Amino acid sequence: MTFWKQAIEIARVDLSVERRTGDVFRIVIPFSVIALLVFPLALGVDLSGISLIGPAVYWALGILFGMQVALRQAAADTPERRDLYSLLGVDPAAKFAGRAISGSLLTLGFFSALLVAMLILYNPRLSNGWVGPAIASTVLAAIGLTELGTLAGEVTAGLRSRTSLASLIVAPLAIPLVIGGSQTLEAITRKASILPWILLLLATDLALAVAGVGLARPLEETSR
Amino acid sequence: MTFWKQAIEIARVDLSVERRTGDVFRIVIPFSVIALLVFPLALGVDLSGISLIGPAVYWALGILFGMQVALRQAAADTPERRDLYSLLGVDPAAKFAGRAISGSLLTLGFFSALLVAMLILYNPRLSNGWVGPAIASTVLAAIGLTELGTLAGEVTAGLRSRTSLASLIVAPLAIPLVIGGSQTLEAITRKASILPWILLLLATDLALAVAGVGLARPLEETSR
Amino acid sequence: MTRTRILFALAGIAVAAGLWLAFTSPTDVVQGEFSRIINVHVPSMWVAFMAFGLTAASSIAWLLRKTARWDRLAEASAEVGVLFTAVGLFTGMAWGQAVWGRAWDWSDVRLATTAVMFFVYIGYLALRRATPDPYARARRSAILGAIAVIQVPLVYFSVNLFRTLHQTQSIRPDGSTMPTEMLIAMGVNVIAFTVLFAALIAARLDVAKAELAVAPAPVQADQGITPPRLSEVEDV
Amino acid sequence: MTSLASLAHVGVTLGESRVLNGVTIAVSAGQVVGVAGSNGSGKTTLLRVLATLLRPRTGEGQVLGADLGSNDVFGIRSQIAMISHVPAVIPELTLEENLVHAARVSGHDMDRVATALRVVGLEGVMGRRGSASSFGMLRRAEIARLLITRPKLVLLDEAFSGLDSDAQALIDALIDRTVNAGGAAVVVSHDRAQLRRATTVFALSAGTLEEMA
Amino acid sequence: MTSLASLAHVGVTLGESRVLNGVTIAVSAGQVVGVAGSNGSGKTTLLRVLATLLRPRTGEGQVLGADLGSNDVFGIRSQIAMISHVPAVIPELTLEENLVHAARVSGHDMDRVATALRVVGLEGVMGRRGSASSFGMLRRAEIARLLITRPKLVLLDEAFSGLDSDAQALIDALIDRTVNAGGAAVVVSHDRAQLRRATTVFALSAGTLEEMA
Ligand code: HEM
Ligand SMILES: Nc1ncnc2c1ncn2[C@@H]1O[C@H](COP(=O)(O)OP(=O)(O)OP(=O)(O)O)[C@@H](O)[C@H]1O
Ligand SMILES: Nc1ncnc2c1ncn2[C@@H]1O[C@H](COP(=O)(O)OP(=O)(O)OP(=O)(O)O)[C@@H](O)[C@H]1O
Ligand SMILES: [Mg+2]
Ligand SMILES: [Mg+2]
Repeated sequence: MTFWKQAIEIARVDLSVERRTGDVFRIVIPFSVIALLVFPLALGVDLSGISLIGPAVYWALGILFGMQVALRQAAADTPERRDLYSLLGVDPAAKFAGRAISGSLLTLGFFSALLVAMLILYNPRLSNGWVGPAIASTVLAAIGLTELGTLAGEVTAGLRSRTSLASLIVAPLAIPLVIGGSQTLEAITRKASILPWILLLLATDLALAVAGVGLARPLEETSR
Repeated sequence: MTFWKQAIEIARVDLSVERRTGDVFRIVIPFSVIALLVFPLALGVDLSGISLIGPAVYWALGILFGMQVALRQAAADTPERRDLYSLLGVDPAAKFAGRAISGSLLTLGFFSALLVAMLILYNPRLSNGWVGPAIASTVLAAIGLTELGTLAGEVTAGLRSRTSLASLIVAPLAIPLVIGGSQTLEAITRKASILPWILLLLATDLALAVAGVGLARPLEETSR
Repeated sequence: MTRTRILFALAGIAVAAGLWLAFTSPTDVVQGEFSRIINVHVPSMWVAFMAFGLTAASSIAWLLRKTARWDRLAEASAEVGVLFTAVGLFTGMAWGQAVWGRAWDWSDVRLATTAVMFFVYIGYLALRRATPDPYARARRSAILGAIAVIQVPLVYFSVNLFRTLHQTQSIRPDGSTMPTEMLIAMGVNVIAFTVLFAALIAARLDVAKAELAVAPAPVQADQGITPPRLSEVEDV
Repeated sequence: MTSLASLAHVGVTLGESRVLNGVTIAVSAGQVVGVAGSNGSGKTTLLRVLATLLRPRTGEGQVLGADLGSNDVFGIRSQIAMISHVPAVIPELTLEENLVHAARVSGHDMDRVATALRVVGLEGVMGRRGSASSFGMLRRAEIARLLITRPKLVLLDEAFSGLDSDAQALIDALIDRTVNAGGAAVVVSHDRAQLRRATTVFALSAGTLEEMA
Repeated sequence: MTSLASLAHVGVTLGESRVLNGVTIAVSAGQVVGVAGSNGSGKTTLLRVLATLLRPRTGEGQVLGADLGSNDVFGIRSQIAMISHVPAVIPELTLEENLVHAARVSGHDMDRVATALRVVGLEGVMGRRGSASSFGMLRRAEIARLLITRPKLVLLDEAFSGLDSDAQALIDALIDRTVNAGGAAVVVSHDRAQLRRATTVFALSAGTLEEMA
């Protein structure tokens, strides 16, 4: 049970640190909401299709900006702190799990803010019963995105070009998440089954979790 | 003339740090292509309007880049480095100018790559004579977005220890930039005058420059 | 060196045979002469898949063994894989232009996922360039190499997941949907491309070894650090 | 005497510089090993190898029974502690929260936190954030962390620096306690006086260790 | 003797803690002022006030002719230099590039960089990145920076720490040169021996300064 104890303790501390600095709240959310505004503006007011593309824009921006939330966490991991955790006997896999937990919660917070903004700005026509699937797919996508961000952050730890390189690595690997997320809402509209998409998200999350936990030890050494 | 000497030296060092990492060519360009790929995937299979949303996606990604500038600023400007610059007699306003110059050049590089990729991948329907205005509005918007990012970064770094919502106010300043940028292309399509939009961009750039230079000293002090 | 030459000679013979079959085998009824592109398009993609699989396998081997050979193999394989992906993309786009009337189509997930796979491995190569220390580079890229391979099944199964323009697999456990002659031509080409792949890898490994030989020898870290020269303080 | 750590012909290369070049050393229980050497000679690197944070490129070694090349190191790391040039403290957390975090994550009793804070003289300011603490306060907080986790192998990289003369006695107390409990300490310092507790003193130069008189 | 810096009844509050509480001090040309005090007593804070990086909440002061409350401080800052607990170096740049950058930005002759690197003994490793340098190498690079910019008021916050015994002489040389050129130095240290050059030594405690015997 040390594993979960360590993971939860790390997640707890990460969240309390973020609560005190608040970059997600101060920078990522406002900028992403502005990005949401761009579409109606650039498409021209007369375009009636604005309410149609709402969900798609939500997913695209959510993934691109949400990535930054996960990557920020990785950036806070200075070499001194990595050494400290190692010598405190923290299992790298537990650290990965803890990071994934706290990052997922933050990313979820970000997605919620974005979702509300999207609903207000785009007033999309959604079929009945969209709430459950939307929440489920958002949660799963947030988890996957965070896992990816944490992994990419570790791989690029200590590199100067870190943020951009990590973005480059995360963005393509995030494609299954985008597909799964956006197709879930699509499927409801078309009254098709959402199961395959939810399963795709779930499978991606699990694969990333396995990769993260399995590769945690070699990853831990990458920055050295 | 010390002002410009300092500003240019700071820009030079910023750029040489970036150049070493090979960011723009090896990383940012592939990233922009992938980001462009994310949108169509999120939009799903049916949307035929891909060529319509090209410009909107273009501007949304521009904002993303501006935000990255902000986050990077906030992270790279450690207290030690701020003190160092102060005691080297660097005028805070010159520092802002230098950061804005290097950032604008990077953002412009990003926008150029993005524009080319967008044109190839999205094949948007553009009216004749779009090139000049597109370049003009891109340059102006790139400058504005970078100024904004730099300002947001300074405000966040400066006010980190305080609980302040000041940085939340910065992001909305992107709205005039985005309106100006997207409406310039709109205007050509409608064969309307692009002048008001170019002027809007110019005015915003100037206002941000004045704010950045004027607020540099007080901001520099609040960080302590 | 000789190994590389022999492999290239074999690849030359095999590719020549493949091309001959490609131009003599019967064509598709609907697509006409254009269907011959299949003999380059499909083997390229399959070899690319194999290359990325090999990158993943050697990455894992590096993580287990930490010997530089596996790292060099992973790199060589990724580079060659990117090359073949490019060939596959290019032939696909040419084919699309001929039979669909356009080179690229957004509504097709196979196309998008293939492009993404291409960029994932561009990212892998970028990560390698960004890391100067050889050991750190090996470790970092091994991890990415092991993760990035999930892109391969995504590309492969994308046709089944979505309604696409692009063809679904024509070779399946339950039998093939292609005429036998076409199948034979393609089979020979797959073999030829595989031999070519092996030859390219061998050549890339030779280059890597040559680079290693000219790499500067490390210098003792504290060699350039001297006691201060106090007498010269006034000269500054 | 049981051997707690030993390196045999260890070489370390970072980037293009060869930092350690055939280092052989043995640290047994109860020993205090001093290491001296000029700037950039590789003292910090040596400590990082002993801390299992850096794997030797050549040569062999074992620390607390774990082979340095193997994955066993993950199991014994919690019994090693290092104080580095720059204190490792999470700046957004208070000093107390930092110690509680360290105790929780390493599975130690949280009751020790209050006592440790009192011992290092930070009881009255334990609510101050890391970012609002002076350098010496952070150093003391690190010592408190070592008192809580009771490592077997203590690695001190100029740990005296930044501590006022009263607080420097804490380092001696820490060393004593570790040694008495059957552990060992490796102490790096430029000041011979601070190496006075050392049972053996080595000088590091050109990547190799040599015993000093 | 011209006064280079003077504080009168200066008080500083950071967060909820009153750090300085009526500090009065005068530093004149040619003087070396030593400051001692226990951890957390406010020595670093005092140096930051003298560096014009922190404005006093109460009281008055002037440094190099600029009133601490006014905007004149921006004009005289380039004549002040401080060495802090943690070396300030841009990690992505090489040691040489760091110094060139500092020289350029402060309008000094770039020719001095090579000489300064030679003086501090880093000529052979000037191409090494900040991130690939040892703590003491960064300290030496900082001293080189001060040699290049020739400040009138030098503030040293435990600047000896991390330097090997040869390099510690650099600090003395730096102080001598500053003083001989009509400047002054304020030296903070926990080690009385390192304050030997001080013409006056103050002890800081409970937020006030007191001259020591
Ligand atoms: C840029 C455009 C294209 C891309 C990126 C692309 C990508 C791929 C990939 C990755 C594969 C290998 C996966 C597999 O074997 O299932 C493949 C196979 C194949 N492609 Fe394409 N392709 C493109 C255009 C086309 C076009 C225009 C055609 C023909 C109309 C075509 C016909 C085929 C066929 C028949 C296979 C073999 C499927 C099988 O037998 O399993 N492709 N393509
Ligand atoms: N931002 C802040 N908020 C609250 N208190 C602070 C802040 N910054 C510093 N302090 C407090 O001010 C006091 C003086 O700090 P300072 O760094 O000046 O001490 P110092 O004398 O240099 O100590 P040391 O010998 O440890 O370096 C400390 O008690 C510290 O906790
Ligand atoms: N990543 C790296 N790349 C290249 N060289 C490096 C790297 N890291 C450290 N070095 C070099 O290794 C040598 C040893 O560094 P180390 O920090 O161990 O020295 P040290 O003995 O602790 O010195 P100090 O007394 O200054 O603390 C230095 O010369 C340094 O420049
Ligand atoms: Mg050291
Ligand atoms: Mg201090």
